[in-house]
Amino acid sequence: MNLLRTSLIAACAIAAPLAMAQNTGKLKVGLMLPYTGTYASLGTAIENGFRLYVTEQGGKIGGREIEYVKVDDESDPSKATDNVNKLVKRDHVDVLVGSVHSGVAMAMAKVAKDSNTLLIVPNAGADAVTGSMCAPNIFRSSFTNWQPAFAMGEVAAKKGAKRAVTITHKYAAGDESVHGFREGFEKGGGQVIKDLSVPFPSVEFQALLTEIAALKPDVVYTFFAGGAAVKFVKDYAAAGLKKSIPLYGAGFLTDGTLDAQGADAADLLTTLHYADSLNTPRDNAFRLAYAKTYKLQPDVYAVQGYDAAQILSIGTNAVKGDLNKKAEFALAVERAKIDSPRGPFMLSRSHNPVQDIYLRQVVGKENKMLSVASKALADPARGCKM
Amino acid sequence: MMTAPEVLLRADGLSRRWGGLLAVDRVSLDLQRGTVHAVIGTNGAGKSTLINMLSGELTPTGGRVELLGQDVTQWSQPRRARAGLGRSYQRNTIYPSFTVFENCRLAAQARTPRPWAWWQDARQCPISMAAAYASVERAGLTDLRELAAGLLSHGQKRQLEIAMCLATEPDVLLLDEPLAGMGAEETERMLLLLAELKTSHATLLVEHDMDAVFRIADCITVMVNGTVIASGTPDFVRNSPEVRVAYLGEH
Amino acid sequence: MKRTDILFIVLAFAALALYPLVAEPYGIDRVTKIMVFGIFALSLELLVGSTGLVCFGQAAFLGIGAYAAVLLSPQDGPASLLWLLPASMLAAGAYALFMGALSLRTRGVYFIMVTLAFSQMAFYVVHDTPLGGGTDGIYLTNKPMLGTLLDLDRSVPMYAFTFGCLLLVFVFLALVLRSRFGRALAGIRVNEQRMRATGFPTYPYKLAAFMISGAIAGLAGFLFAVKDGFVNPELMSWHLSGEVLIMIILGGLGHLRGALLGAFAFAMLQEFFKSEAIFGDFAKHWHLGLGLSIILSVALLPRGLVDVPQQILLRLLGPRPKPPGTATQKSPP
Amino acid sequence: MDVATFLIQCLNALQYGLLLFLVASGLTLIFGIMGVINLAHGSFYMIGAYMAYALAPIVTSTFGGGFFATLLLGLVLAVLLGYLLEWAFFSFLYEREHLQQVLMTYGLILVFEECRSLLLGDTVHGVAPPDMLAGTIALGQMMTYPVYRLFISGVCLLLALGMYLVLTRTRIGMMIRAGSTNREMVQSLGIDIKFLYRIVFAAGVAIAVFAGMIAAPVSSVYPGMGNSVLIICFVVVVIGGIGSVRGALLAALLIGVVDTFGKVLLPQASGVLVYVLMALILLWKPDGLFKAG
Repeated sequence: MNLLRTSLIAACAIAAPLAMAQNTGKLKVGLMLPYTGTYASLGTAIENGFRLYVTEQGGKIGGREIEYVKVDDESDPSKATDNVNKLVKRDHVDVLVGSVHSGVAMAMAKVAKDSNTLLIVPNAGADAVTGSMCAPNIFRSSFTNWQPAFAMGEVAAKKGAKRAVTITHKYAAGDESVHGFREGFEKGGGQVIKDLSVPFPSVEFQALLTEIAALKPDVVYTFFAGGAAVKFVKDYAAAGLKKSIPLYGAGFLTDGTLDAQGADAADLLTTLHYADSLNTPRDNAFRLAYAKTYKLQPDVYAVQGYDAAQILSIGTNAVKGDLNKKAEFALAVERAKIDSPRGPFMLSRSHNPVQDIYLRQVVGKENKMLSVASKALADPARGCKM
Repeated sequence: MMTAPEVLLRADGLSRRWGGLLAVDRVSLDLQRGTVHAVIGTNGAGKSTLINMLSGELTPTGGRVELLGQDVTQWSQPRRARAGLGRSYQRNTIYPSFTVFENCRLAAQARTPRPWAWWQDARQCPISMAAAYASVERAGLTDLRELAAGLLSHGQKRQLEIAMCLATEPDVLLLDEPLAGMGAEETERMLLLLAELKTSHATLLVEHDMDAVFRIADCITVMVNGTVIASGTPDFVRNSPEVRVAYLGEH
Repeated sequence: MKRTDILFIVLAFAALALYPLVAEPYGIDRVTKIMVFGIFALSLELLVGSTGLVCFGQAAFLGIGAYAAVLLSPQDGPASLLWLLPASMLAAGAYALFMGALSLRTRGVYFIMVTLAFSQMAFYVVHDTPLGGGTDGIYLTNKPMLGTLLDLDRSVPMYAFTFGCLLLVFVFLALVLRSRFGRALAGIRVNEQRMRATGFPTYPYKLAAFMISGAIAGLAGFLFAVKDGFVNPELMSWHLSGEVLIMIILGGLGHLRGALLGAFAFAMLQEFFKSEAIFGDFAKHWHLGLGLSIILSVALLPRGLVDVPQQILLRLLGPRPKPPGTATQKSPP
Repeated sequence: MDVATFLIQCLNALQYGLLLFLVASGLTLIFGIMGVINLAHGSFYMIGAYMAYALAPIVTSTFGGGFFATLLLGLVLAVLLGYLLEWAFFSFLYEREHLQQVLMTYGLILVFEECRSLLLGDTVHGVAPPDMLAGTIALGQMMTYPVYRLFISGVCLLLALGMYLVLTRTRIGMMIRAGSTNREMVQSLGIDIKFLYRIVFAAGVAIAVFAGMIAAPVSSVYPGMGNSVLIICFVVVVIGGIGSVRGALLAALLIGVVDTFGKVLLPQASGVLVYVLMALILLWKPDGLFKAG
């Protein structure tokens, strides 16, 4: 065995120059996204956005052609370490892109940190990814759960609301979002009188809606996504609460779900780092290109995928394709202004976007931008020692 | 009757109630070593309930059970079995996927369970192996020892039931219709076996085959609707007017 | 057990032992994880295949073993394997004892559902409370050490250690199943009523099986946590309890090698249908292939994958009359 | 909690319980009576919900529309589906070990879920309730109650009553129940047990699909919706006692109460309460509330 190991090491030593040569070969991008299950459509949107940017660059980034390797993460954190290892150890990807589910992203962050592989998170908002887990090789093109929630807290307080109730699924993302809202709301002089939660993945809200009616708060803040968001918005309207107590939410409440929610979502206010009618030349160009390529309207997930590719592009260009120069890569990304369809943004020291959070209102089938709720909002990045 | 017979199992005023129905009503009986005590009665007379209470599968709602002089009314079935109570079932309850020998060996193992000795091969257990060999031979199944029990004929399965019962080396045998569904030849063989076992055991026999019962039993108890209407020697029972009316008359 | 079966098992273990010599780092990692699931499947096989107790909450033991490994590890340095490993198994075994003591009062489908209930309770404790890091999971920062002998942070030692555990568990279970205890469990599976009539107090036997099974699942959980360095509530979810059940049914109930075969086959099938090299863009619909092959295996292999050699012989040679005695099932492995 | 709120919560509990019964009722047939541990039950429910979404436009364009026409078409398709599935995948499994059926239904879940993804995509959809049931009624000063939810409750009660009557009062119901306890006996009476099983399976699938279609306007339609109801369905059937319709109804209502008030009064433990309830009931009554018979 020892003999074999020595010969293996020797073989690696010989192969090392070959590996160097790879820096001018294809750039391998490992997409670890959900392609099955509840978040499948989000995974597809992110991939579409990513590919769109790469296509716009002529299929090359930093002078290197892009090769994709895909893994379905099934939104299952218990399989996440194996899945990400597949990309890192088997396929030897140069950069990891993923994922949607926070638990999966946490597992990815650990592997990325341990193996010193570049990781760009295109959605998962877990505060810890750019908080306690922050690292020079970990970037995020999306948001932290704290960001839109904090902005919404400020908005609610500014609108004169004094007493708020929050409601969310009982899981980390929901808790983080609710905390963000509380922070913003209480800073503006409001008070959260009760945090309600539904066990994940139950979507039976009726009991808590009755509770809300009994509490009679000035405003309700909520964090739901996907199927639960659709059901919550419909149930909220059907229970007659929409007329009397304004419902505010993190933007996912009404993103990608408006078709399903129909009239029940009309006029809802949400905050997010993207909106449907920004009407900037940059965004219009993006939307046109996206619609042309995929015969679909883009959403916030597509933008996040697109910007993940931009981050990769900026860094890779700066190191001229040599991704081993992690420090230079990070430095370039940290200094760059990323020209996102959502509006230009920069990355914070912890590598999370410092971005405008928009206040949006549902009009028809669109999340129309009303105003900038919070200008260049940066996540506090608690626990980040970088 | 001899003086001071050795009573191994005694039922004293046993009753069992199912809701409003009194399935067994204050039944008392003694089982002595060296005798066969038969319980007969129509279907639904409460024979099976009685045997289940004696073996401990059912707890009685009234009365008590004594095994070898001890009150065992509150004992579980396994505990009674270990104390020397063996039973066979009306329907075959063998382990069909095991060999005939393994059926008996597993039964014998109950005497020396030693479950903590996980590194020892069960087939290296001298006590259960010896008991199994003996019981297989006694039941006349030696030639079929390595056959899967499920492949035996019906009569052979009944024999295996008895063999498994014997493997635990009981003092008391509770046999629930051991002759059910057997041909004439098989019945004859079984009766020989029972006669042989009789001397060393106290046997309770629940049986429908009247000829066999009157041939082998030393004492017969007749049950109707959960109560004992007659109990005594075969001659006494045969001549009892109540039995003639209630049971044999209908037969 | 037939001689060919023993040969198969020996060859399989030999292949596993030699695998790291030829494998890529990823392959070593992957097979390590499959072996962990092999141990997990073996633990369930003791209950389902050998004792006839269909437990639908096995993931709880896995999760408790894994969480124990993480939560009991000191923050400031690596723990010693010598106490952390037994402690994790003990934690899982203790929960199994509790769960078994109550759920063994019920039978059949009710038993299945009560075990599910108890595993869901454990799931919600880690899912809904900050105890184990909540839904985002928790990291194992310092992997346990055995002096300087074993560095479980590296792939090959981890592989070797897992392989050793698997081998030990397999041998242990094989011995247990042929011991008096194991034969009594087999008797309970086939005919519990008869066992009681013969004088076996079946409840403590079943409870002991439950506890052993839980502790072994806890071992799998410990290995999982050490290998990944990350545990998450999903480890306790009913999906995983279901998947491991699927593994052992797929492999073939009543055989220890069936559990191993099932764990490997289940992983390989997923790997195969997820492979973009073979299916291209359709690989994202890998559930379809997996589902169809499971359905096919039910249709063609009534006794699971362990039956494959016999089925092949049957197809090649045509049906043969069985010589008397071949239907015997002397010892399950 | 004041009296009005308490009463509304009771209504919520009742309504949720009935909805649970609706979702679980198909399982009482396939699981409770045939003894098949049907993990694919959630998939049938999912298929129903997607039918409500996908068939509606087709029905509108060909027959001029209508919620109830869609429902009818869905039911017909469901019976066919159930009949075919039993013939193709289950008819040869009854003699086998029970767990083989588990494996089979697990395979079916994967196939159904993937076919759904291939045919209809992965996005969330809403389904509108029929116009005549789209209104709401006032409840207290602040809240309103959707008429459609009341309609569902009514449908559930009717379904429960119907199943109960069919199983206990009709000839086929008696045959089904006899077949569940003693196959040989039914066969010896000259009844084609295979055909009987096929009917029961088809009926079970049809009820699950029906439940999905009815519930779609309330629950909306999304990937993975089948899996999320699967376990709770088993809980309902098992608490009630396998094979018992009234048991399932009672169990569903009980869960409705525990879940509704649990969320309000014991929010920290709300996820686990249902399972605690099940464990307690089964430890108290190891055969469920109503033993089938």
